[in-house]
Amino acid sequence: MLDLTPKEVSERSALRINPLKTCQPVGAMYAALGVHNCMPHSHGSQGCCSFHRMFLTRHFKDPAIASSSSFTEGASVFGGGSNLKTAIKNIFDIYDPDIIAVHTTCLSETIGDDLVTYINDAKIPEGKFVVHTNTPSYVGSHITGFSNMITGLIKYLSENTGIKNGKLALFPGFVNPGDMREMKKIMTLMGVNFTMLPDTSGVMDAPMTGTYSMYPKGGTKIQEIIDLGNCEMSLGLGELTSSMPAEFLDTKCKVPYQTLPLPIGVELTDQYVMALNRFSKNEVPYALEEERGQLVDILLDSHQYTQNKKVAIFGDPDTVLGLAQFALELGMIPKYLATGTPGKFFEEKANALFEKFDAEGCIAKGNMDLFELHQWIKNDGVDLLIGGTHGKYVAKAEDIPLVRAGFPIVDRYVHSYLPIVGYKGGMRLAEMILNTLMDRQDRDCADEDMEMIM
Amino acid sequence: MLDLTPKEVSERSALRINPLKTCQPVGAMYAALGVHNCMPHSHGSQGCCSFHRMFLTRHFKDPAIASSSSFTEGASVFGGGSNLKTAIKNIFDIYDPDIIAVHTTCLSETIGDDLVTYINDAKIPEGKFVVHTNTPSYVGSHITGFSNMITGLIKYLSENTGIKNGKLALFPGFVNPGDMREMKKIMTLMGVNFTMLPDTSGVMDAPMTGTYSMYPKGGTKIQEIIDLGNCEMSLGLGELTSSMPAEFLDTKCKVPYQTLPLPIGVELTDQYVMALNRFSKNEVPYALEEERGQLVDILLDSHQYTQNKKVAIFGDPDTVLGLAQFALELGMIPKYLATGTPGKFFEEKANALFEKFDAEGCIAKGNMDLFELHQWIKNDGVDLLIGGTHGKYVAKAEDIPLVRAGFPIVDRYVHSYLPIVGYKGGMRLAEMILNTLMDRQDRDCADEDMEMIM
Amino acid sequence: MNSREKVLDKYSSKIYKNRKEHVIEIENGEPNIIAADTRAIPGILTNRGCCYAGCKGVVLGPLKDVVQIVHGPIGCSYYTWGTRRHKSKHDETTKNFSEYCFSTDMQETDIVFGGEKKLKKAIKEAVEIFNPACIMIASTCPVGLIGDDIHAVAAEAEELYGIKVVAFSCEGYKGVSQSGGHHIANNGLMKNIIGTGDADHVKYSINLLGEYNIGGDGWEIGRVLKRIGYNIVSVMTGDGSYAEMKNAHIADLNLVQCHRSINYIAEMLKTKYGTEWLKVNFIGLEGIKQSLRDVAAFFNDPDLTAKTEAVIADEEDEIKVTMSEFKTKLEGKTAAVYVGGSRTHHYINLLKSLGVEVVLGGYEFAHRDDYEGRQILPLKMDADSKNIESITVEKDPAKFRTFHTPERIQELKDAGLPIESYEGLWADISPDAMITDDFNHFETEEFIKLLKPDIFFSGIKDKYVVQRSGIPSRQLHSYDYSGPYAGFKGAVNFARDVTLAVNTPAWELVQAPWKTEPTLEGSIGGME
Amino acid sequence: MNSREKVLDKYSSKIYKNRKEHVIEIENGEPNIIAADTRAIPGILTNRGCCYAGCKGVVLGPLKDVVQIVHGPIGCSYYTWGTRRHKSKHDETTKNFSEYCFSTDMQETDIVFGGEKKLKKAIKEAVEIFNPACIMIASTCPVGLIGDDIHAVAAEAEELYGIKVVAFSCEGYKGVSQSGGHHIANNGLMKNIIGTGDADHVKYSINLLGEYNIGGDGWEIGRVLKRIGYNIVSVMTGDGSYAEMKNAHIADLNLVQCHRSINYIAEMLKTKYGTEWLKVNFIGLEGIKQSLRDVAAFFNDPDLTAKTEAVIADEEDEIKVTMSEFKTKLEGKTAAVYVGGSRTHHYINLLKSLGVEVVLGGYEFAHRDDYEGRQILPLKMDADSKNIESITVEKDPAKFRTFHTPERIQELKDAGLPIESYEGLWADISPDAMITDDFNHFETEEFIKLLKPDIFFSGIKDKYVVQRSGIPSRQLHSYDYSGPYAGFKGAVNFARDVTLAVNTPAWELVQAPWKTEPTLEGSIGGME
Repeated sequence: MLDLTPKEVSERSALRINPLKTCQPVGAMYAALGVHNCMPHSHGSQGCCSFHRMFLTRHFKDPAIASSSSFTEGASVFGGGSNLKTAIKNIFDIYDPDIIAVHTTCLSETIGDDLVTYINDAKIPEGKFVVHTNTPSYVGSHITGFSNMITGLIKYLSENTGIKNGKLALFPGFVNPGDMREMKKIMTLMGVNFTMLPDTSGVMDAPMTGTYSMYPKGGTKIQEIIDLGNCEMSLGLGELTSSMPAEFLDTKCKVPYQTLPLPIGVELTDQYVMALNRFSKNEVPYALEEERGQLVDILLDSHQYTQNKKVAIFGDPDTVLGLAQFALELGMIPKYLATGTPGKFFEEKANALFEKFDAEGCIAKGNMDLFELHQWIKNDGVDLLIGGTHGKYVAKAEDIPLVRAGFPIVDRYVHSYLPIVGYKGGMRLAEMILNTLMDRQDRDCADEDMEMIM
Repeated sequence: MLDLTPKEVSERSALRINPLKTCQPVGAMYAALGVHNCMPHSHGSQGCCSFHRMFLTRHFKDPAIASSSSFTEGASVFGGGSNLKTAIKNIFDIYDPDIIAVHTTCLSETIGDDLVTYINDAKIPEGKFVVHTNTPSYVGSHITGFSNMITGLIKYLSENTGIKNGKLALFPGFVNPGDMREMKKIMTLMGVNFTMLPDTSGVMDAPMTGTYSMYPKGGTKIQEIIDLGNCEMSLGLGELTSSMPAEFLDTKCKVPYQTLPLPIGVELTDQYVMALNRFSKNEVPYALEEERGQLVDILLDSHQYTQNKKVAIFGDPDTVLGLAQFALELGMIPKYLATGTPGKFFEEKANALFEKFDAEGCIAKGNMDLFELHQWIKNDGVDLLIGGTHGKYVAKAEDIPLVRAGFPIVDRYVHSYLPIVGYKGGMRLAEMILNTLMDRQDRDCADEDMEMIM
Repeated sequence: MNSREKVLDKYSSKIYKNRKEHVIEIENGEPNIIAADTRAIPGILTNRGCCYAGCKGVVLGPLKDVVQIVHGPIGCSYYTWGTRRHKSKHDETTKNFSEYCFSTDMQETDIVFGGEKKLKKAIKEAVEIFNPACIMIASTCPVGLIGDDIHAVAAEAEELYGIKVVAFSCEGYKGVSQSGGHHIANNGLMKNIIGTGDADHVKYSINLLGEYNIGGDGWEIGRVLKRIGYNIVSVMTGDGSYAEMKNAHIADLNLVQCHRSINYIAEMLKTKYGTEWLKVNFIGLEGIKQSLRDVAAFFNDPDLTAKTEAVIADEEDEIKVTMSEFKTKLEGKTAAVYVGGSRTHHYINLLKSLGVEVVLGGYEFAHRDDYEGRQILPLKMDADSKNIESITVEKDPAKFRTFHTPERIQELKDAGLPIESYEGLWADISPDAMITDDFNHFETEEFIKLLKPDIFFSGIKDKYVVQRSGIPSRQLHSYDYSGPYAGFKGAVNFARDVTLAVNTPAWELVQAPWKTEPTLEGSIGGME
Repeated sequence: MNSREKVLDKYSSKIYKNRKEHVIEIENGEPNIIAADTRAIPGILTNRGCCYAGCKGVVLGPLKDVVQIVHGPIGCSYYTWGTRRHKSKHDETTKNFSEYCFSTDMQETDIVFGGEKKLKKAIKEAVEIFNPACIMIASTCPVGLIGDDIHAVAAEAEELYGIKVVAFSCEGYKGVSQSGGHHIANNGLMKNIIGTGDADHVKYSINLLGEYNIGGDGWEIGRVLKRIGYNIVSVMTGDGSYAEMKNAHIADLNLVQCHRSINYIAEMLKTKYGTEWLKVNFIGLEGIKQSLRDVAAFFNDPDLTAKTEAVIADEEDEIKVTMSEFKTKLEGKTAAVYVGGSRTHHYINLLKSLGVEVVLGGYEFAHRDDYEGRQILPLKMDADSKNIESITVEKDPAKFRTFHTPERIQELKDAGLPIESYEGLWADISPDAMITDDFNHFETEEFIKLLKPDIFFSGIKDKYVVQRSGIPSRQLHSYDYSGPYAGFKGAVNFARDVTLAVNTPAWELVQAPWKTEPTLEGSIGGME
């Protein structure tokens, strides 16, 4: 397994090997799927759209619906305006969404398609919407595309009518539907009136009912997106993912904003709860306090199985940072934090975390790939990997257990339904981490060291 | 590991090896802990009480509080009346519970202590209660003791005042606090007004708050137990565990009853929901319907990883039966079902299940031990074990993965907080089973057969 | 109104005009022309991928000893990393890069100022770290647009490092589907790899073309072929390698499994090196047996023929009982099959042998000959097909070698041997089946409602769509991570997997009881 | 009012009178008498177990090559299955039953009609399945009451099967705690096992008594002893065996680690076989070093003495830096220690060496001599202690052997060697410590509130009680499934575990921020 990876790390500036990111459009597509009755649309060659639908479907095990401008060579030379026009007509005719959310591709970006003009010129049925965002694949990553699409939706739709609606605008970050459900549960418990954008719960974790519906019950309603401009404030979870839409909503509609890390683990969930408390001025209900206390109890009771264990965490920047803080709360040493998404903010945040917890000998690197992470591990090993499916090769090669968390997880089931955020998500994560480490102890121990009680 | 276990199965009628049950009193103690402000009391030698507290604490990782009559040799000969009298006084003086729930032991049972008289003669402070149940260790198992204690509470406390209270009496069976929470969640969603007895949630999964309280917030209130006699009907979950209290409540207070299997998996949860629906006449809310559909979706999507996999399930009778049905819903073959609790009802129920699902070549046996189950496995193997901690030796000896579910789990954390019942519990169980089987596939496969997508 | 009209009728006139040529019902005795390999309609949810997917994803991807650098932004490389299940084995002499994903991860500056420099650097880094015998470069959309000359970079690198470096200009916008990418890959392999080796001819040697070893199919086929006594020179491209493919020209015969993706190479090998090709189908018992007998007939060696029959008898014997058990459970069911450009055809016989009839089918990126048979070739070129280079090769006098005389070939053809011949889907599809080319989401959903197949075979994008509507769905691109499905043993795997899918107990659980049982009071649940 | 009075004052007068003798503060120069080994008070949450737990659970349990059948209802056997962490290793010659749990699982009919028949059958089944060299029977409460004669059954079985069968009447109601069970086990082993072997004496041979190999302690101690050059004849009973214990009488010297549970055997070995015993403590660096030097002084061999010093220097050197690092993190903290009947004393020095002072301590089932020292022996018998048989042994003329002359022994004693001597807890406990015998839940909770120790060491029953109130808690019965804690390396493990427990980051998370930060409006959360 990965036998050709040398231990010696060599400087690379051009060759990306086993990336820890993918391209913007897939993130934009995922965000658009979190809008109710929305058709995500990929403006480019149809291959992009197919790859993204395939990829999302593999992670969520649920249909990912999206259309394409199906560029030909001609369109690539002369521009995709006509393709988009045809596409918009056909989509409304045949698939009847309330909104089409267009994202670009490296193809349409490279030729410089002017989406604003195309959409202005398109025939859009009464009461229907077409929005777009620019998602050149050669900038940022899928995380950037996710942020861009939310921003695009706000840009086209949100309006400040001057009458506040008393609501909180919540940007959940690039997380699973199960996480979004947990975020909503906490807002509801805190008595917060909110709009969450996007909301893929009820879309990408929709129930089996025996009948297929192209647009499931879930997703943020268009009217809610329009009304985002009247929110009291916005809260962006996942600072590296949600800052862009939160800032933009402020710029466009004068909605003040706050950003917080993803609420993974105790303290980061506390921050979320306290932000909601400040917003709603409602006291924290016992139900939440109890969950919190249960999670803390678990961490205390089980600490010896996690404490001082070295872990490598890889994946999307906000997820990695949240998981890293939780790992630190578990007493683990987050030896390597790696994301493929570019941006120095990740490393700054990570280093601040190391400092806060006095964690020595830990390294964080953005714009990195799994090949290099594997090389680091070959040089100085860890006890555990936390991240997505792609880490399984490293796990097998080095015989290190892998806890799957984050995106993408394309080789397991159920993960997208259940949270890793919130106190409840913390319990689930703690159980996964503990079971994994303790299973490994049981596997590796001599017969005489097998423990009945642990 | 277990190297001395021969493959050849020999007839045993006297020697129990590696039991799959323990004695009544520990079940009675667990039930009593599910009453608010209650001191469980063990009437016998103090060793029993210590063993039971130790054992419960190891499973729940939370304090299990109980007192003992601390028999001496003299008391064993002349009767424990004086010890109980002293104990009752001291307990109310020092630990100030609202109620003392006494269970007997093989010691006090063998000498024939008359608990009714002792309690009648005891000085019980105004507004306080002392109840008892007989739990001879040489009859039944911890499951029997659990049922007995609930029945004892009803016997002493419940009254039919002639005025119905509109409530459902729910007997949850011998399950974890996390399961009880899920059962309550479903009742609340179904708009059912209920009393659940016992209710160990908030007691044996209480949060860490920084201050210790001998009697945590949870537990069924005494007033509610008294009022059980005015319930419209009772529902006993776990037919082998909850029939006794349900029948007794009917006999004593004319509360009609129904019993159902533990709501593990889809259909058994459906039965629970439908029973609640018939009771409350409220429609099933979408929140439940959605969870159900999600679980079914997961089972369909992942079926190939579970279907036709052979599994041995061991533990408490109702838990094993519920897990067996869920395994069958997953397409698995529940080849061996084993419980240590005596009673032929278990085998009848299991065989009915095999018949219903056309499961051939499956065996269920009650009053059985792990030693024999291991021998069966040596003769004809399985792909998976589901049960408590004691199975880990067999798992290691035969290199078969073990999913921990049921009681006792003394070598892992978090399990008692999260459900295996209800649709949500089904998702959690499905995730555990799938991850375990798929981890094994990844572990065992050749490099060239390692799958990125599964 | 029949089903076809019911569905097409819902389209606007413009789309109706386009799609009516792609959606047909077979009529007995008619020529049954179908429109294929034409542009997908913008906005219509086609299942098609792009040129890059066909070139790098399908044909080149499985070549295990090649460092395949995708030149472009990161996504395209990422999506073809470990996702297609073309299995490959390590051995001591061959480096296996199949667990790796290589990309130049182009950034905005590369788009603005050109990416050749980065590509050169990437090649240098790959050589330094891995020292591969061969590097291939596959370009994605922006590369063609900004004008990076990847072929020049490849030539320079080949010179510089003394290894084989081949570039493929397979930008996603080229052609109308994956199919253009297959052609581009075929051309590149033919021009640069095949025939460059110097291995000696061995007896009964064959190449296996268009077999990508998905789920280990190629290994299972190879097992049977080797058992009979054939020597496999190269497989294109499942578990294939640059090392073997170099010598593909020395084989006695080429067997073509996936006609759509590899017939170009088959044809060019015939022209350049004189190697005949036979269309085979190793999926389904009838197909396998016929194919093995055809190959034996080609070689016409009594020992081989006897061994062929012995192996067939033995292999069939081994699976007979199991297959008939599965047939009992599947008999009478109907299926929809929508896969790629050849597979739909391959599975018809296997399904038939299990008592399952295909009532709805089609291809994603097939050409007319895949439906109608090669006898209609050559096809008229259109604007899109013209954009995909069609290379011509010349006879290589030094390496040209024929196994049979032209006369003998003609005799064999006359005797019915499918030499250089393929009859297409029409040969086996039921006359009652509905056929849609470039099948799309709308039509699939509608036809499923009307034709109610019991099982649906397609890919991941529609798997859950169809499953949501209550129909078991199996992927025939990836075999849902099972397999092999080819060969005798593969047939059993397939039968087992389909039986499991159809009989999953959870199907009985789809309807919540409160949806069907009357509840005592109140309305039926759900927030609709 | 001082802490002691504050706590005792809350009791009713009757309990006050009882408990005031068990709860004391050390006074300098006073005899410091404590009440111990008396009945627990019914209803008071004592941490004590029963006679069976002391006999089968503690002393017999670790004997790995013995099929230990618990005669009684199922529970008692179940609770001693795999729960005490007395580790044991397999080897080729010794069968290891430690992963097994054997019980007669008595049913109601057995209680009514007597259980001897079932016990006999169980022995037969055990012999047939496992063919063990030794079977031990331990009875639980009802057995004594219904009058099953397990000793007769044992004798009959011994005769019948030609193996050693020993019965222990250790019904739970006997005595006032585990302690009675230790004594019963000691008696049975002495009467039936020890001295029945015929091994030859070896040089520098010792028995290790009262070392149960929890978490591998015995192995770590053994490692160091063997390194110096001692030969270990038997360990009682950690990783012990019937096979070894038979020959325990041939050793030159007995080392007693846990005084409470095994001093009976030590004494009887001295009387019957002439073997002297030394109280040792292998927990904590000072204890280990003193103990090793004492043993060397006993043998008085220059080579052994030199080797002892060399080993001490080497082992100490290895852990020095690490220990001092941990000390930095623990220095100045205070601890409560409540364990068993000897361990509290054992850990005082180890804690002291880490800068941790014990401010609260006591025992579960100790006798007065464990607190005050053996010089107070013999103690007056009370009704309960009389119920535990105290056997007397006679000198065995054939096997009696002394290592030193009585004069030499006296010299060594005069030189301070703790031969047949134990000074008890008083020797090391801080004069500021609060001591409670038979510690109970109420007092523990109250004293913790008053004395606020930083760390709490006890067992599983109070671990989470104490932790809930915000104090890190480590089990010193099971080491929280870590270990070994004995010996040089064990000290490091202990220091590491305590440091981890105290510094677990989750301690910082106990208070929800809304409990401390002012929320903008509304009351503080929580439903209190």
